[in-house]
Amino acid sequence: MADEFILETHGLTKEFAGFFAVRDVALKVRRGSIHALIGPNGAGKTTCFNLLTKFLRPSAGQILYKGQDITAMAPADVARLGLVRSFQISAVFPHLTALENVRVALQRQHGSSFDFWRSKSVLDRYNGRAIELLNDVGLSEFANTPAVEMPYGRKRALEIATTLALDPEMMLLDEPMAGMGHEDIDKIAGLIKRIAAKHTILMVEHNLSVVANLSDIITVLTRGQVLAQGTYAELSDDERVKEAYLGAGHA
Amino acid sequence: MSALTDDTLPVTPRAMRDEMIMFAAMAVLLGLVPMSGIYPFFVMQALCFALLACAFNLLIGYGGLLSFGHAMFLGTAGYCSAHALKVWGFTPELGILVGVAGAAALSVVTGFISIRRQGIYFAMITLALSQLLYFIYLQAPFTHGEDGIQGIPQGRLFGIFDLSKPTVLYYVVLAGFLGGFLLIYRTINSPFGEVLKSIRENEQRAISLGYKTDQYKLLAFILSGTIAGFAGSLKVFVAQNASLTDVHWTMSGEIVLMTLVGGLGTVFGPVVGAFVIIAMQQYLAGFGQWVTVIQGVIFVACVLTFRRGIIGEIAHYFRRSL
Amino acid sequence: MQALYAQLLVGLINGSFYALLSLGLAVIFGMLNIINFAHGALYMMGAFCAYFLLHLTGIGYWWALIIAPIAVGIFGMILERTMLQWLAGLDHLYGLLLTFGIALIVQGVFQNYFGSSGLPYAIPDYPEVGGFRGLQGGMNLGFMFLPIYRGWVVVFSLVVCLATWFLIEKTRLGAYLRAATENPTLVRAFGINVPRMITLTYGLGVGLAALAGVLSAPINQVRPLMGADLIIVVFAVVVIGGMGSIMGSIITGFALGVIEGLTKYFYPEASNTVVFVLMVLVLLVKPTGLTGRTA
Amino acid sequence: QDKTVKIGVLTDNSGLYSDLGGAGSTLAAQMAVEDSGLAAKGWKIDIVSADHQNKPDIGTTVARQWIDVEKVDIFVDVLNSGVALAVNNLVKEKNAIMINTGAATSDLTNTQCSPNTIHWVYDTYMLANSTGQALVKAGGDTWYFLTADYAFGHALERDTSAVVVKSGGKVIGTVRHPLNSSDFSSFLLQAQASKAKIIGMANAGGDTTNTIKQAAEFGIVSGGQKLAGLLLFINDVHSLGLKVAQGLNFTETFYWDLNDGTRAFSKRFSERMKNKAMPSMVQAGVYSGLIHYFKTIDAMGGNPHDGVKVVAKMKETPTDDPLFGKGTIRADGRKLHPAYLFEVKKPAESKGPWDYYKLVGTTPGEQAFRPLSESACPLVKK
Amino acid sequence: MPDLKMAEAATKPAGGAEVLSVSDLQAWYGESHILHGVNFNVKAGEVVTLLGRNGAGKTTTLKSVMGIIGKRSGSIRFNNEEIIRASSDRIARLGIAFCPEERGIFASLDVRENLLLPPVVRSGGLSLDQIFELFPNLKERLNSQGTKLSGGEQQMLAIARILRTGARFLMLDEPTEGLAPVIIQQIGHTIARLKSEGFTILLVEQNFRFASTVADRYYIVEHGKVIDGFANSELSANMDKLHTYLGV
Ligand SMILES: Nc1ncnc2c1ncn2[C@@H]1O[C@H](COP(=O)(O)OP(=O)(O)OP(=O)(O)O)[C@@H](O)[C@H]1O
Ligand SMILES: Nc1ncnc2c1ncn2[C@@H]1O[C@H](COP(=O)(O)OP(=O)(O)OP(=O)(O)O)[C@@H](O)[C@H]1O
Ligand SMILES: [Mg+2]
Ligand SMILES: [Mg+2]
Repeated sequence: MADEFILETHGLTKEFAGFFAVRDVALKVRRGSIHALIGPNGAGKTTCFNLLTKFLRPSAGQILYKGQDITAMAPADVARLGLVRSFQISAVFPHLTALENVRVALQRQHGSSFDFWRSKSVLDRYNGRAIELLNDVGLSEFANTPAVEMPYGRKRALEIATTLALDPEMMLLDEPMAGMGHEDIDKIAGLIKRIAAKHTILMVEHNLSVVANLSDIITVLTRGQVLAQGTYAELSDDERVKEAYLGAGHA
Repeated sequence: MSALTDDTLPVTPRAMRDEMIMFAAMAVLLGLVPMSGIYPFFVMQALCFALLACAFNLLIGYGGLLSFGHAMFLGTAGYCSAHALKVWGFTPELGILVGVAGAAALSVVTGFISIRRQGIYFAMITLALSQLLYFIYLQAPFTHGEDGIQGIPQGRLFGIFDLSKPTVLYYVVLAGFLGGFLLIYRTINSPFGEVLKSIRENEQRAISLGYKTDQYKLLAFILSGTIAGFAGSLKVFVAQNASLTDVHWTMSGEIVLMTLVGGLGTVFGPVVGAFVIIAMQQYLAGFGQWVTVIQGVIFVACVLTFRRGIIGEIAHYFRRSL
Repeated sequence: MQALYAQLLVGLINGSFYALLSLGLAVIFGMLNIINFAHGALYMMGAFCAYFLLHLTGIGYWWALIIAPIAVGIFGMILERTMLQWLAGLDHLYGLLLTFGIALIVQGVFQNYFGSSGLPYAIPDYPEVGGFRGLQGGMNLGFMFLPIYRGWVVVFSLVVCLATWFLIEKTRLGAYLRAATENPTLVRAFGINVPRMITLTYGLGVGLAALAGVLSAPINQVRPLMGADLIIVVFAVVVIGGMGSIMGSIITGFALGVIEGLTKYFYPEASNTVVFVLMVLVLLVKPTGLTGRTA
Repeated sequence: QDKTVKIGVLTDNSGLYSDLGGAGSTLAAQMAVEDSGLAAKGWKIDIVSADHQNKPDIGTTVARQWIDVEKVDIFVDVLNSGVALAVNNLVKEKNAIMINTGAATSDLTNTQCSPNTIHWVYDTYMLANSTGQALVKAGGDTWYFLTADYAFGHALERDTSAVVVKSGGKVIGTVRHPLNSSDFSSFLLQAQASKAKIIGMANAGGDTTNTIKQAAEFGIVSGGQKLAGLLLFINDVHSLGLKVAQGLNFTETFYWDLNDGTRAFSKRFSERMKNKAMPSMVQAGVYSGLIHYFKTIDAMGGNPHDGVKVVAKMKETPTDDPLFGKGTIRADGRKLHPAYLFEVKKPAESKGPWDYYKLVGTTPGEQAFRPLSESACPLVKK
Repeated sequence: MPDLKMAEAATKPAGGAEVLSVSDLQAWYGESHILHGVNFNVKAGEVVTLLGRNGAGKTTTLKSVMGIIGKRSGSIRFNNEEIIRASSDRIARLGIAFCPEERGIFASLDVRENLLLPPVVRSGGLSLDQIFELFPNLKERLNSQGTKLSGGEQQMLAIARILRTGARFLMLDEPTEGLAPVIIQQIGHTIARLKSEGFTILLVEQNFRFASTVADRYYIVEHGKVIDGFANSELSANMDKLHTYLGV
């Protein structure tokens, strides 16, 4: 069981002052798959992410990651177990260069982060790997640009590079393509596909062509609850999904 | 806290070389003071405050945490050292050790209370803690209230250096300052410093990368408090007294002023700022009543016209980080 | 037991000063994002203003209650227009440092001209109504002798506090102000003259400080440093109440007065520290203060 | 012969005590130089002055620099006990002189006494002694203390209680308030409830003036209780106004309207002051102390740079000046002169600004200050 | 610039007076020069869309019109009034409303306060009921803190609040970002309806497919300049060019 599904939730519920943002969600993410979480706005997708990465505390339910109960863990610990997220609103370290952004993540993995008596030139040995990662997301030319000066789409790419630097077993991507131009979307989509060879990915995305192209399996959430689950082909015929998410005119 | 750091430039290898040259120049210049006819006690006092301001700067400039109560470390270490030297008759090195240990212990406790608070709350809670401590010291018998601990013996450091000789004392203080300064410099440019900067920039993101940010901030706070305490212990040998003024909140304000004048988040700014402010206090002392007004004007002018501080402005002009 | 009632009442009176002062601070912080370190100095200016009105022009207490806040408020607006304005969008720190500098200047100048020991200001003795000469004298409540003036202070500041709360929380003004704190550019792009609104609000906050100054002139010496130490306590009140929360500071102000009063009775040595201890405790439990909005 | 001396006026120019000393102390020093007539005898006398901001470390740094670089021979004023004790140590180490006219702590001539220091005007022991004794004698035999909760307040309270008890009175209670409280009503209510005849204020500065003001408001004095200030200056009365301050009792060693000598000096002084203020006892002390110093160095003929020697000489010579009259300096460095208990006039009794005091009693110098027999000063041979 | 001339020729008025005309607009962020002479116009009742790669300067153009870019030069005429020097509050009161790409929801205000924040500058805006009909989510979450809304709900709120003000000229910066397909369709309907009621709309979009359902005309922005423009009717003829410009 634990081998097949890297992440499972049982009865996951989050209530905000009487409002159920997530209600009784049972999610099973297969190891090595790209799992998409879609649903209308306010369905509870981001809240789910927040629950899984412990940025929010569930009101009820249980989360199992690699068979281990992580329901009561702290966010940093979850990240250390290899379950890492990106944010819906782009999150970079604005005044660090792209290279340094990635290096911060690499550094965490390799310890020595508390060493205040050593020169940071010890970090230079991560430069090679960092540049590799930047190349992967097409940011090599930005290596020495402070993140704040990069265009929006590039910041998203940088965020993915930083997440990848942790070499997580499982990545949660919250709308990785939002706000990106077409070229970037293609680039990132290709990237995600490549990553998926070695990692499990749970992804929220509204861009349907991306969802269609990438995802192995899709869970549709509405009003905090699971409405349906299946492949893109299965779901695009589902009347309920059409009504709740895809809209009437969807071909 | 991003607005604070808009002007800091990423440190490049060239910047590090510049800084090493600056440091060497500073060390040589300061080393020459006793031969120059400049009054050494003035420089000694300035050095103590410079180290204090550097310690403060470590927290605000690189950790994004504004402590408005840093005087508590200065004063606590001062009282501990003074008491150890005068009442227990400790040797200077042990006296310093007691002071630094006192400040370190205090920084662990206060850091634990304050570190989880953000931004302005952090400033306020440190201010409140230092004020709490001020009232405790005001009433505690061993501090002798507003009279302070007076006439502290200077003694011989390691049994060799006679600290009552101004020149010897000067070099000891200078060595202490340079040591502290290098430690801070190294901290800023260490793997730890990098993490600290990233936490300042985006704490949520740092957490999601698996950093327990509170621990990093706490370590920065303890380092800063301990080094500030070291400055306080050194100061005891210079001033030969320990008094309430060192724990009063106006002292915390002065620390901020020094750092601001020199340049927040610059390596050498706090040093320059401390010298400027201490010189002003000494030389304006003759201006009598206008001292506070002049200090106020400097605050205002600094914030309004050269927010980057002296060193910050220079660095910005040359597009270097100093 | 009777003594205890007296202490409670006296605490409430002090609380009204805390409430008024922290209210002004909360307005300025919550709406403009400035930690107004000059608040104590402006409070002092209010008291001095009352003194000047009386001794230079013969204008008495009742008019001073209106004129002084307006005059000091205008002074505040000039400060805002000429200095604070330029700090919009910068870190809190700069506002705090600038106003700290302003406080030093104002207090220094007053000290140069008026010395440090202060000036006298009497409790008003007019109008004569019934058996009362203005607000002078007192009445015996059985458990204590209550000076009329103290009673007046409580009632008046309560009214002012509630009126301010209403203005800010129950009218559109408050929403504009809060939004402008977060993103002034956008609010301006909605068609609201943000700079003018901010200036007026700072004037309001400062006016409240000055009002507290006038109120305190008859019971405290009018001294240049009268606000310097008070300000730290008031900061603590605002923090406990939750920075920027209007009602929070009002309630905390009054409550702190009472708690301090009780401490003065049971363990007077700690009456200066109790507020800070309280603040540490509150922040440990509730990081954003009692009623603060999340940061 | 070296006939140059430099005087350092180290005072609080900007803080809480700047009215007491401050610019007025510098003026008093200038007047002393002018009146000494030493310039005509070939002496060159300079005055430097500085603000110690009530901070001991600033005080010592300035003082050290004055001695090392500016060659200052003698320090005057040095208000604030903390600063005074710090400078006291330094002056001893460097063999300079301090004539302290501003600090209250009686330690300067007790445990911390020094062959280089003379304590001129007043100290806590004297204040407690004079005020306590006189008031008990006048029938104020039950006391309640309102004490500032720090070393200075405790010392005042302790000394005064001792005197009260010794004179046959009784202390029926004490309440300790924190330093720099702005509100005293709670404490006053407790004092009022105690029904003591005298409420002794063992505090200083703004604490005292606010206590007095609020006591008037709570009808304490009109209710029959008396307020006794243990450390009050004429500037405080001036700032309170007679309406509030009337009926207060306290001790000073100088008042401008004591006699022709004091009046003549004070008139000249106040004309030269920015705000036309009359001299405080601290400022008067600066003048008086320097006059005595000038007389001594003139008698020595020159080379006045050995502090211990000059001070020893000063102690040998009896003092006499128009402000404090005839007096002596004891071996422990204590200057002796009479202490006066004053009562503040009612508004109707006052003839104008600064006409504030009625003299109620005088204690001769020998009885007012701590007797040598009780002294812990090592300079006193027993 | 032969391209541009062609573009202008191609976009000669299809009717209606010019509401907005921008010529030689230059803009700077601090030291960096972002817009290098932008030229375009919008006529009454039109929906005009700016297309372009990330970082081309689309948002900067809108912000310049709104008067919230520190340094700008050139000419921006709104209803024949020069507004290049005007302050943004004045521009807003002339009847221009702006929905920023980062949404600008206020954390310290609840949803209701956010919605009611922009003052009504003119009558004729949507009523609250109409707004709730459009975005039912908002009605449910009225008392929630503004930034506690989901990303998409925030986008809805940002659009909704400017519809209330009665401004007749709307500038929407990537209004569909982060919205579910159902909602995007709704927004498309809304834009169509607003247009039919005489609103004029300047749109910035990445989602070309969406833009093509609502726009009358397009301009292509690249490196801080408008390099091309054509009407919706000419779309199919220009598909190749679009490919090279945008990589669609
Ligand atoms: N902290 C909170 N307090 C109150 N309500 C919240 C909170 N966080 C989220 N919500 C509510 O919970 C619901 C789900 O929000 P969530 O952010 O998970 O949606 P989403 O599925 O990610 O939507 P979108 O696609 O628009 O990003 C929303 O209606 C939102 O208003
Ligand atoms: N605050 C800023 N400071 C400096 N440069 C900026 C700033 N904001 C944007 N820029 C730069 O200005 C250029 C134009 O940005 P703008 O936001 O107008 O692009 P855009 O066309 O809207 O792109 P997107 O599709 O990503 O939203 C970019 O190169 C960007 O890096
Ligand atoms: Mg979401
Ligand atoms: Mg954009």
